[in-house]
Amino acid sequence: MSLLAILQSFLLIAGALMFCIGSLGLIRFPDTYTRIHALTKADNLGLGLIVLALILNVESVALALKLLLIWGLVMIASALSGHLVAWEADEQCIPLCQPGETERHLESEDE
Amino acid sequence: MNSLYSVTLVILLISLLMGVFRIWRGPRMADRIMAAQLTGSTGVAVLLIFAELQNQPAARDTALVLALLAMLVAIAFVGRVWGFSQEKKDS
Amino acid sequence: MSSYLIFAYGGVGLCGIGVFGFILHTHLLRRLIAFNLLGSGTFLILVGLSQSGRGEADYIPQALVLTGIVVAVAATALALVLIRRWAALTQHATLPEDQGPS
Amino acid sequence: MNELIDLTLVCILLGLASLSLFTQSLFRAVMFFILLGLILALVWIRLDAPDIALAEAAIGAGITGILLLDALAHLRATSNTPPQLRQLKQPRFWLALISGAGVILLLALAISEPLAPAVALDLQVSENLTNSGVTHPITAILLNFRSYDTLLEVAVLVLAALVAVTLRQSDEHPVVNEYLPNPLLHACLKLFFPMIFLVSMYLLWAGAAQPGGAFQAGAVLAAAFVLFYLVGLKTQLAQNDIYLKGGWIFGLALFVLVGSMPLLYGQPFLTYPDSQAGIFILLIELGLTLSIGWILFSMFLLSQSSPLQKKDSP
Repeated sequence: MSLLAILQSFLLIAGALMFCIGSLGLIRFPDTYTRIHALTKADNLGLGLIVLALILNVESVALALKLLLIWGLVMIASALSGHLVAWEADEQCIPLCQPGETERHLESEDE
Repeated sequence: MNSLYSVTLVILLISLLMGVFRIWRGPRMADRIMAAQLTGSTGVAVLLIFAELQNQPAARDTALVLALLAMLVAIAFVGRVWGFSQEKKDS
Repeated sequence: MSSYLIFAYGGVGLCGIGVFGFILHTHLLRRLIAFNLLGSGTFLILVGLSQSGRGEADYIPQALVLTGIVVAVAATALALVLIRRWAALTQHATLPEDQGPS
Repeated sequence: MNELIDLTLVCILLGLASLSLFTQSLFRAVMFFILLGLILALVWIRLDAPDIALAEAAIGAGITGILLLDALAHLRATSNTPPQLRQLKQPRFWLALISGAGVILLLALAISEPLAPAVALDLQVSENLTNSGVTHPITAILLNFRSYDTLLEVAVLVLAALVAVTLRQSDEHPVVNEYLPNPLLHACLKLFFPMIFLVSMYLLWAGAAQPGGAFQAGAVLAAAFVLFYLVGLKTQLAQNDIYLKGGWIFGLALFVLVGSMPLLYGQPFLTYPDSQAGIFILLIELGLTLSIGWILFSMFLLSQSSPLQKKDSP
C-alpha cells in the first residue's frame, strides 16, 4: 500500500466520521442555536476531507476544480442556511437552552 | 480501494439515518430544516463516492446540482413557512 | 438477485405504500404526496425491471422516465394550484365527501 | 457489499415513504418527502441512470420541495383535519390496507418472471446513433428518434400552465411577495444566480455527449427563477401576461418551426437532415430549456396568486 493510498483512506474515513459527528451533534445539542454549530462543521470539514481524498486520484485539473467548486458551494450554502436560521430564530425570540434543561421540555412546534 | 469507498459509504449512510432521526424528532421546525440541510450535504458526499465507485462521472454533475439547490429549501422555509406560522400565532 | 431487481422490488413497495396512503388520507396535500410516491415507484419498476433482464443500462425506459418526471412535476404543480384555490374558496383542505356529517 | 448498499438504500426509501405518509404533522411529512427525492437521486445513480438522477436532484430538491412548503404555509390556515391514524377502525383503513397489499402482491408477482423484449429497440438505437447528430443515446431518443413524444410532452406542460392561469384569481388580490431583508442572503445569491444559470447551460450543452439535456437544464433554470422570486427580486416580467404566456409558447413554437423546416425540402415533419441534425437538436433544446424553466416557475407563481382569504362569517 503506497503512502498516497494510506493518506487517501485516512482522509476518506476521517471525512465520513466528521459527517457522523456532525449528525451526532445535531442529535445531542440541546437547542436550535447550538445545533447550527454542528451543522456547519460537518458540512465544511466532512465534505472537505472527502473532496481532498478524491482529488488525490483525479486525472485532470478540470475535474479537481469541479470537486473544489462543489465543496465551496456546499460550504456557502450551509453557512447561509445556518445564518438564516439563526437570524430568523433571533427575530422570533426563540429562547436559549438554560443549564440543566433538556430538549424534552420543548413541545413540538408544528403540531 | 473499492472496499474503502464502501466503508466510507456505510458511515455516510449511518450519518444520513441520524439526520432522518433529527427530522423526525424535531422539536422545532428550524431543527428539521437544519437536519435536512445536513442530509443534503451527506447526499453530495455519497454522490461523489458513487462517482468513483461506479465509474460514473455524471454523478459529480448531480452532486453539483444538489449543492446549488440545497439551500433553496432553507430559504423557502425561512421566507415563507416560519414567518407565516408566527403570524398565525400572534393573531 | 441483481441490484437492478432490488430497486424494482423497492418500486413495488413504494407503489403499495402510495396506494395505501392515497386511500387512507383525506387531506389533499397528503394525497398529493401519496400520488407522487406511486409515480416514483412506477418509474423505479420501469427502469429496474427492464435493466435487470439485460444486466446493463437500458436507455429507452430511461428516456421515457425522464419525460415522465417532468410531466409529473407539472401535474403536481397544477394539483397544488387546484388545492389552494379549493382551500381559498371553502376553507377546507379536504374534499366534501371526506368531511364527514358535520 | 454492493447488494448491501442497495438494500440499505431501498430500506431508507421505503422507510421515508412510510414516514412521509403516516407522520402526524404535515410539515414533517413534507420534509420527509423532500428527503425522499434526495435518496431517489442516489438510487438513480445506482441504477446507472444519471440523466434521471440529474432531473430528480433538480426537481426533488428544488421545485417540488418549494411548491409543497409554500402550499403548506398557506394551507395552515384551513381547518385542521384530525390525525388519520386514530381512526383505525374505519372501513377506509381496511380498504386502503387491502388495496395497498393487493397492489404490492400483484406487482411482485408480475415482475417475478422477467419478460423477453419482443423488439430489440436498443440495437436500433445504437445502430442509428451515428446519424442522430448527438452521441448521447437518451438525447438522441428524446429529440430525434421519438421527437413527437417530446413535442407533445411540451404541449402537455403548456396545457397545464394554461389551466393554472384560468384558475388565477382576479386582480383584487395582487401577488404579495414577502421580502427577506437579509444582506448576507442577497450577497450570496449574487454569487449563486450566475452559477445556477451557468450550470443550467452546461447541462444543456453537455446533453449532446453525456448525461444532461433540455429537461434537466430546464428544471435547474426553474429553480433559479424561483430563487429570484423568493428573495424578492424584480419579477415584473412575470406580472405581464404577454411575457408570461409568450414564454410558455416559445419552446413549443420553436420546436414546431424547426420541425417543419424539412417540409420545405419535401421531407416529413420532424426529420432532420443527417448532416445538420446536431444544430437542429441544440436549437430545439435551447428553446425547450427556456420554456420548461419558465413554465415550471410560472406554475409556482400562479399558485401564489391564490391567497387564503379569511371570511368574516363562514
